[in-house]
Amino acid sequence: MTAVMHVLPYLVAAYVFLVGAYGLATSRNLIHAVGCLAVCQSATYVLLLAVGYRDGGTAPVFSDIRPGSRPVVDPVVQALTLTDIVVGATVTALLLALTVQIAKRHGTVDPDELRELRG
Amino acid sequence: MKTRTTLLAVGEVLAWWAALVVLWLMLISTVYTLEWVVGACAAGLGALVARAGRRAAVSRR
Amino acid sequence: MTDAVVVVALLAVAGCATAAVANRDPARQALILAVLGTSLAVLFTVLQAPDVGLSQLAVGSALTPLLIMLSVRKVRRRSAHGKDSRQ
Amino acid sequence: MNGWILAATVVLAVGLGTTLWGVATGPLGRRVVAQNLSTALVCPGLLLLSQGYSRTAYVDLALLLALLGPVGTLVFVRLLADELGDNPPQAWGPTWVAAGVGTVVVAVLCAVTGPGRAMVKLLVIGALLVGGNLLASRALSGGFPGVSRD
Amino acid sequence: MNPRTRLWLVVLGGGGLAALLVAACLRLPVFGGPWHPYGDRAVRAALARHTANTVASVNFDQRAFDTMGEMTILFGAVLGCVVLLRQARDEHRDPPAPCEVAAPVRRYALIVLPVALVTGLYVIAHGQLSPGGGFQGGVVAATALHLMYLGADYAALERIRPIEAYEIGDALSASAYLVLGFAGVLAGSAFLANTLLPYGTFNMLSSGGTVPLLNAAIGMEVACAVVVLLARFLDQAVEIEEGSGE
Repeated sequence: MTAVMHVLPYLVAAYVFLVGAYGLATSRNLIHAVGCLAVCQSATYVLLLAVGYRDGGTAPVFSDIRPGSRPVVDPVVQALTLTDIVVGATVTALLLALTVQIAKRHGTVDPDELRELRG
Repeated sequence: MKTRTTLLAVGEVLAWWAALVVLWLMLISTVYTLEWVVGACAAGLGALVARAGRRAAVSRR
Repeated sequence: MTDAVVVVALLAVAGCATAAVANRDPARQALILAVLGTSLAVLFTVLQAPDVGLSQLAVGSALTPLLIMLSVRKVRRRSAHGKDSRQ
Repeated sequence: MNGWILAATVVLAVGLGTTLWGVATGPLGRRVVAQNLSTALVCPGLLLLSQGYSRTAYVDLALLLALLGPVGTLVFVRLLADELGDNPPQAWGPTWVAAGVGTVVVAVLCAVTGPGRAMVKLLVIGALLVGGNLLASRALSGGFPGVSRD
Repeated sequence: MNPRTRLWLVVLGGGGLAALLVAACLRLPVFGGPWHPYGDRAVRAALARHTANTVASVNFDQRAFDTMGEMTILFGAVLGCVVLLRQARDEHRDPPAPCEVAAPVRRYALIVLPVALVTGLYVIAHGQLSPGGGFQGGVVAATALHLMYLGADYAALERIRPIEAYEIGDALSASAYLVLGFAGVLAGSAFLANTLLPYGTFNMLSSGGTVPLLNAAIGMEVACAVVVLLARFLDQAVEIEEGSGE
């Protein structure tokens, strides 16, 4: 159990990333592709927080506990993940805006049909 | 008539303000002066938005 | 044994990710992404990152679904309109 | 490991497992119901986790979920109104079960916390959670007579 | 490239990537290990500056410059969406027919709107103490306003949301962050250095030097940015129609 537990979060992060990438490559709808990209991004959150976890640790927030009374997990990766989520949300919004614009200009959101239009 | 409307409006905002200050006091863990000031400001904003929202929702009917 | 809850959250995230990719209709995918956001928030809580969990809840439970559903609505209306004018 | 975390594990495993199955398969109406139930069941789980880690600061997560979860469901109810209008989903059994779980968890935690501001905060969360989810469920099932959909 | 070749390419590339990722996972430090040198130093630095929430200290003090980059990305993305989703010359605005919403939903929205707004402000104000901060609270406050769309209709939302004010607020709060950074330079230390204000009493709203101010600036920036962003999407989805409005 422990040996599996030592790598399981990393493997889940890798799996989520690969599943998202597969969906991105085979998507037939740009809005669905944006959703798959959001899935890929969630893999990075899982990986970052898994790196910073400490067994028996608690959150590095001292509003309700005395500093030093309990071991705490790594705050640096948490701050990185926070930035990651903000950037992820803005990327989703920007890509959805691009998709809406493509739908207006070309009348379709299927990447294959779009390729035919251009060719 | 005009005074009555104004009184009602002020009453509505004050009621919301009081309720939201109480909510703020329930959310926080320790109470001190700065907390009261910040909470009162936030509740004031919330009360104004509450009244504006209610008016915007019913004005069309 | 505290690991049990971590494992549950990890499996929920992996399952939601698979389902989000497998459902090709954007509206259905948006529903699964909302659940994915909630399970990510649970995972962040059990990994002792409440700050990150809060921002995931704020973004994932209402903002991302709203953005996706509004885009879906616009694209659908656009294509319905396009079909009408083509006929 | 303590009893609170064990209870949270059970609630989260059952809640997330069933709602994931519900949201990934079946007709659209059932999926929206499952999305609503996922917030209704995860929120008590978060409250139990906060008690299990003995960190009162974690309660804010449950507060935010209780506020925003029903809002997310209302987004879907509003923007999927055309698809849901034909045969609105009825799922009162699971809805009441989820509401019951929420009520029981909040009641138990209130009893443990004892009277004070923290208890009122828990009650606020409970009221928002149960009220919001019952309302979202009712809006979903088209239970409000005399409403014309756009 | 036909779909079949593409699928093979995806499988091949994905398989190779999967093998590399698994190999990397096996060599990473074990999950839950006790060795976190950067984390321990960050916690010590945060406590030395009387900031109870270490994550906020990392975001707004130790890595405040990175947060400025993040804010710039958000600002740029909102600008991009505003440009992409503007009303084109061949489109016109068609105010949507008023939508009847069930009375209980409207009442719920009108009650929860101020509650959610105050909760968002609470999360922003306590960012340096308890979990939360400008980003989380800003999104909650902005989402709260959109309950007007869910509980009434788009016209009601537009009535309580003058969009120009939010565009100005977005720019103002972004520059407030920069001004606070330059105040550090003028005070004789570095850009965004937390040496301007006294550190205050631990676990009070006024603790942490410039952290609460930067936090509030980010909170306002995020709230305004999300409102502007959603306004553009709502305009497109609800109001703007094809054709030049004959």
